[in-house]
Amino acid sequence: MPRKTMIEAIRDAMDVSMGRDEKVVVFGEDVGFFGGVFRCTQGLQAKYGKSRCFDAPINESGIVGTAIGMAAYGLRPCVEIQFADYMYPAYDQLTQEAARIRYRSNGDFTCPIVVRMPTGGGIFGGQTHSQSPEALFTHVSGLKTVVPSNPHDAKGLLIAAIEDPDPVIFLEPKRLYNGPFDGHHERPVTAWSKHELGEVPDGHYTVPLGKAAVRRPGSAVTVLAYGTMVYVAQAAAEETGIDAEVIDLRTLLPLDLDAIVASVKKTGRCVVVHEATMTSGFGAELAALVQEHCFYHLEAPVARVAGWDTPYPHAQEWDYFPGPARVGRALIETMEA
Amino acid sequence: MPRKTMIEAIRDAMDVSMGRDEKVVVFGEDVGFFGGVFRCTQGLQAKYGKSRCFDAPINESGIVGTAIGMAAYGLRPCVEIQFADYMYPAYDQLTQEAARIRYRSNGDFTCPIVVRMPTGGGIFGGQTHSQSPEALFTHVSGLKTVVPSNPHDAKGLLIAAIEDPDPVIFLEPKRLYNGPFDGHHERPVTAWSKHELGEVPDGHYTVPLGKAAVRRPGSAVTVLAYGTMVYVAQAAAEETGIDAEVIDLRTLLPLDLDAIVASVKKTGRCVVVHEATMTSGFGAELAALVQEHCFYHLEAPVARVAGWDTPYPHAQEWDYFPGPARVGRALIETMEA
Amino acid sequence: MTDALRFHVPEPEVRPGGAPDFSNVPIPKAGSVPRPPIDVDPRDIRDLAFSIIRVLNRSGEAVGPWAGLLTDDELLEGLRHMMTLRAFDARMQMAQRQGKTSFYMQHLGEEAVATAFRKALQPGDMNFPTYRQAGLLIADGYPMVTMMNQIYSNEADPLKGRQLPIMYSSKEHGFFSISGNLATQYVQAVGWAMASAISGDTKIAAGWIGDGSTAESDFHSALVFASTYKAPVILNVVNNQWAISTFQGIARGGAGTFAARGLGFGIPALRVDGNDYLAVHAVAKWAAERARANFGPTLIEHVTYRAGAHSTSDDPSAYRPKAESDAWPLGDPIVRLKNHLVLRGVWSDERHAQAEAEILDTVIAAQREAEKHGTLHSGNKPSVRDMFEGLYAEMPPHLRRQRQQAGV
Amino acid sequence: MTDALRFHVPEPEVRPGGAPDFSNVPIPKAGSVPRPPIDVDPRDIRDLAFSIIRVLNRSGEAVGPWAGLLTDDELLEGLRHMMTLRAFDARMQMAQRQGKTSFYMQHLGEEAVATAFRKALQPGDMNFPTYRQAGLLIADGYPMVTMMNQIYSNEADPLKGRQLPIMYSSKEHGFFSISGNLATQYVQAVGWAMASAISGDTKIAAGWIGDGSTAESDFHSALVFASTYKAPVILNVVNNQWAISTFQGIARGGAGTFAARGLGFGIPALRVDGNDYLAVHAVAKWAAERARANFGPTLIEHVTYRAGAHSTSDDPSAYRPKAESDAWPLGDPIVRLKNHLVLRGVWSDERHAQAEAEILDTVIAAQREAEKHGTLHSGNKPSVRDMFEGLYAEMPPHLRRQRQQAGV
Ligand SMILES: Cc1ncc(C[n+]2csc(CCOP(=O)(O)OP(=O)(O)O)c2C)c(N)n1
Ligand SMILES: Cc1ncc(C[n+]2csc(CCOP(=O)(O)OP(=O)(O)O)c2C)c(N)n1
Ligand SMILES: [Mg+2]
Ligand SMILES: [Mg+2]
Repeated sequence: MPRKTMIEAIRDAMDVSMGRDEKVVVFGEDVGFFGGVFRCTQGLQAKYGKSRCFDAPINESGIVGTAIGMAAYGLRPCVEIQFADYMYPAYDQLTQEAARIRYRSNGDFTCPIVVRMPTGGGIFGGQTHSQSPEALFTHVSGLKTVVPSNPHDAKGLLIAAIEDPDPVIFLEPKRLYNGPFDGHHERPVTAWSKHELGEVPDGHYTVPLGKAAVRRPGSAVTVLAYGTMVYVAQAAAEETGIDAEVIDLRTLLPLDLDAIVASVKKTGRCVVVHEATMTSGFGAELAALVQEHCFYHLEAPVARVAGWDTPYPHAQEWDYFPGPARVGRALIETMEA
Repeated sequence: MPRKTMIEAIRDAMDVSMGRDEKVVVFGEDVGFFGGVFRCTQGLQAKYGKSRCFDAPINESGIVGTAIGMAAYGLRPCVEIQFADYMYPAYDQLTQEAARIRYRSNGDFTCPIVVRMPTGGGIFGGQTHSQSPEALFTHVSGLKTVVPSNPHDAKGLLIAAIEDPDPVIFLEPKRLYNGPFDGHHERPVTAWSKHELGEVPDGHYTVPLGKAAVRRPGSAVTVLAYGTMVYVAQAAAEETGIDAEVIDLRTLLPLDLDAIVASVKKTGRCVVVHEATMTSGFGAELAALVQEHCFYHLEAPVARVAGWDTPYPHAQEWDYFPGPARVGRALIETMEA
Repeated sequence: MTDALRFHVPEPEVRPGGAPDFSNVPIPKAGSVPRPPIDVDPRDIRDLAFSIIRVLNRSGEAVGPWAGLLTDDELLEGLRHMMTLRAFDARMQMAQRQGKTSFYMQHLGEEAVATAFRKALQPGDMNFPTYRQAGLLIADGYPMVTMMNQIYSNEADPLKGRQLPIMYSSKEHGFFSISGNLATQYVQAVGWAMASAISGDTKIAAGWIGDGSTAESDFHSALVFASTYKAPVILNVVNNQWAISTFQGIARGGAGTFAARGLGFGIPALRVDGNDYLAVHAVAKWAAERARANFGPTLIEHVTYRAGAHSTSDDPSAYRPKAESDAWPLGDPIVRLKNHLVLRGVWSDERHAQAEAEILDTVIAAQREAEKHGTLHSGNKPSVRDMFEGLYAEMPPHLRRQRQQAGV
Repeated sequence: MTDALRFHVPEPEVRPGGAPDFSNVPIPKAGSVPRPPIDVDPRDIRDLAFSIIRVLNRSGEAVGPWAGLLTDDELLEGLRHMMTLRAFDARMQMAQRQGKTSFYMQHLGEEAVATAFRKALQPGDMNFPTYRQAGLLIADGYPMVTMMNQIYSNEADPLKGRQLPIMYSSKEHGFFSISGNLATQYVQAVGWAMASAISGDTKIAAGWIGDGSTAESDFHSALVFASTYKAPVILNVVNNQWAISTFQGIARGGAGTFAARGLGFGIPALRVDGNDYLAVHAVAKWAAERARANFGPTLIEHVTYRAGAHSTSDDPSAYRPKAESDAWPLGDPIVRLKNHLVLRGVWSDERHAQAEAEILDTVIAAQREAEKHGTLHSGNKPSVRDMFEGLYAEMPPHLRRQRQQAGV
């Protein structure tokens, strides 16, 4: 099977979707002629024309706002926000409009849009190119939130998101665009061509929203992760020698609670990891759910490893990033608790 | 001591602050001549002039954005967002700017602003006049978030917020403006004049940010609440006869974790309540912290009672609102767990 | 030495206690503004952003180049729509006072704007209205009973009690689901219009916004996108002089008019007498033709006056003179159209009085019918199940759990 | 039958492979635009939003009503500032390539804008810059070593490694902490200016934004507030023709110019030749005087060209012809000022070459000095403690716990 980078897989997903359904349109800042600053839309304008793939003014609220109007008309817009850090101007449209149109109109109007945005740090992007705002979406009823961790899933999930009848936030961990990154920034980069999850089937397929995947089976402790942290967690398990079961959530909302509960009931311990700021991060929801549903199986408190409660700094990037050492320490502490 | 409504107490806090410090300015939509749709700024323009209290264009981003600029100049703006539901256009300015200016400039510039906004439901305001977005602020490093539950605290906390050197989000539970409301909407309304926390000292005093208050001592279970839910929790305790300790958090960030941990270690059980949507609400953070810090003292899972994961509906307002019956049920279940 | 800077806060001419004063509002003579061809270069009509297009003059005649588009029957229908809207408002206002619903917003004095506009559109076109354009529904024959069911949040409420009163939605009638958040839908209208153009369709969209709400950022987004992609959209600004207690000068700032905002985008911007049914219709028609002929967006400022309170939660006597509405120089839209029709010999005071009575009967009948299905606090209601349903096409597991927890 | 609608997407004149073409950019003759009095009624100068104020003509003479404000010494200083900025850019660009920092953004071709503007301000005035106005710092004598320390995120970085390279902050030099989020600071500039007016101060503010970023909503917020409260602020739009790969037509839409945006707000809007040091300075001075004299805001569109890449992460050959920069009709700002000074007899090719060498030496010396304090990946760094500190005036308990957890 062909191996692709995550960028190629994402592009492929849009290509396949645009080819199958002429209602799918793609736009965003620098998305048209140039093909996006991460090149995820490269070639789509040339292939499908300027009416299906085009550059947008630098106005995230306008990008999402017009996409909502298009969706109400009957199109299926898949728009790009250049960095998740720049979604804030669109937050009103996403949370107060996209998320609610079906509900408040009792289905008279719907909003099948996908909003893609690169997320996470690890590229020395500082506080305005590194954010992970997933918890700001999971708190909003009416949205779905997806975070792929590999090219195979990225393509299948994105196609599923585009075909979904409701608004989907699609967060792309930019540090994974070119390879599985386990947090060892001092080591050479691995490419997707070397990884089995870099295998991306041609043509149409979907990975269903709302289903987690076990990336590393284990019996001692459950690690709940998504995006880049999936690889960090795997590395931490290897390096500590702890028999951790690493679950890649893939979709945060709807959440695959069954998979989580089954694993934690088996292992009796749980560590939750994410790159976003700790307080009120999605890890809080995960920890709350796990202790609620697995209380009598837990042998240790659910631990959280996350970005510190500061903006993402530039020089201290690797002190901020919750790398394998910090996750490893949490695994050990959780085992010893 | 004089008894005041929460509206009068809030107005008094601004009056006292404006009188003491000419750097304090107040503005927002309908805030000037008219004195605000909830009348919290009534009389301030007449007393301090149009330069200190004025009407703003309907542009929440502009209100907060200009306030940030004013703070950088050296003023201390205290602005009003007409309803918390309308803060979303300002979310970018609040989270990406106000919250970060001190940090990113290493203290070269600071941002001592207060952003007041009425929050919560219970007035048949439907999905756009009922929201409780506190978790969207607590996830953002650099902000402080305050939720008063009575006139005495509202005045003291608001003065403290205005004097605070950093940006403070000040959420005013609108259902408490005129009296302590315990969720029994079918009963006659109690007025603040009948409640001891309606006693508001004249002149200057502060209630420090970051300190919780025990509203009802108890030994069986700890209830963590803020705003309107403080009274709902008290009612639930009375009605179930469960000896619950009700803690009014008052400030969500910085959080008084010591007070929480001390109580839960004593009671061994904990119920967290809030009006906001459950998933990724601030209750998730509280549950996560409690199980982390009190794991070995907990005799039951930390329970959450919150608004359902839907927009706040109009007709089904009281089915949505987590009233004393639902909180009571959680207390009983937690005691029986 | 430089003088100290001074802070400038715009103020209305008068406040309660003062005598209403509109002497600073220049009112051009009816018929005096030319009607440009629809392919006009926007640069050639910049002055239209500072004038007011008017058709009905003080004597009730329809004059000038914008006159003559509507038949007597159409005008009589328009009159009936405005009268219906006014009667509807009065009843619903009262129903709110009686506790039958939580909230209401009326259109008093602004009835011409949406009713006349609607008749310039074609089936399939889409409006993105604010809370003050129920005239669009009335003029399109949307059943009043359904509107009332929504207002009452009763068992027959098409929106299942989820939305605030008056936040209607009807795709069939080209009326997009209203949002309580101001201005958000202005840019959605542009997106809808872009989608129509992308699809090679012939349908156009119309966005609606109030004077105060033009200050919101989405107003700018809408203009940027409409201007860039030449979207087939009509961008309406209803300048009713007030935004709750805030006079239009706060939103407008130093610009002479709201229409002027269009100039910075190369969008043709017209001001129209919003209390003149014929003028509103003619200008709307011009803009609709432009949009449909691929000439792109038009900005229309409807100059009118909010004669009533902002909503049932508001009392305007706190911030403006009580008699200000009577002094409004553009008069009452119903009286003006009535006078015109009387002058044309197709209407009379008697027929008007009779029509008023008939309309009231119809509205009351609709109200009775609606109340059979209940009102907010009595009778049958949308169910608690309805609260959990319809958020997603398929209910996700966590919501199913919550619904079970709620016991429904 | 109505034709189908068509979707319109603006396109630049040429793409890579094509021959650069600026024939559609009308360039008025230097000296041809009048200089109105500062108390002019904005309505009387609407045409200035569609022209370009220019002082230096093709022969290098300073002509017309906007000429004559600066002495030879001041001009020589201006030349030095521009040359310094260009040399600084070249070294830092290289430093980034050498891995000494993560990122850099240069000003190539736009050096006149900020350097000339800065000299029209007074001490205490405040700029709210974007990432492409380092010229403000250079022209105000901010130490290059400090700038480099920030770029290197080294132990002497005044921002403690927390901010991206080039996101400087200096209250002392009237330079507000730069944000990576576009446009947010435009409205903050207005707020700062409002505060100055509220305080009865004499200081004014200047906001900065790029052509592409005018599409952002905060641009609108800024204009609304500035217009309403007549804030003493200068609102600069730097139109360098490109926003990363997106040509200015996408942001500008159907408006002829970005300055035109001011017209809808009653804000005087001027376009200036951004590659003409004298013109930028003269226009800035005019706007500053207006602001200080309580006449309110001015919008200035600086017409220039981004000759380099957007940033070190960008390669413009993918989206525009390689030689487009050479074809830019307003020339190079350094060459133009140099020619003028040579013509005036106060400068020569030799002295220019010598100055170039001297400046390079100074920049290199500053760089050596800065590198003593380390570069991004080598040498001493801001500490991990620095990461936790300075977020709040007083560190809250949860952050103290996290810092302890981090072992610092
Ligand atoms: C984003 C947002 N901010 C504030 C409000 C509160 N609000 C509701 S109506 C209104 C005034 C609107 O005035 P205008 O746009 O002139 O419309 P009008 O009511 O006059 O028709 C305000 C401030 C809101 N609904 N949404
Ligand atoms: C809110 C936001 N959206 C998008 C970006 C990404 N971005 C950075 S610079 C840029 C282009 C800006 O172009 P322009 O305003 O013309 O300024 P120039 O770079 O030409 O000086 C974009 C899209 C951002 N930084 N912030
Ligand atoms: Mg209005
Ligand atoms: Mg640019």
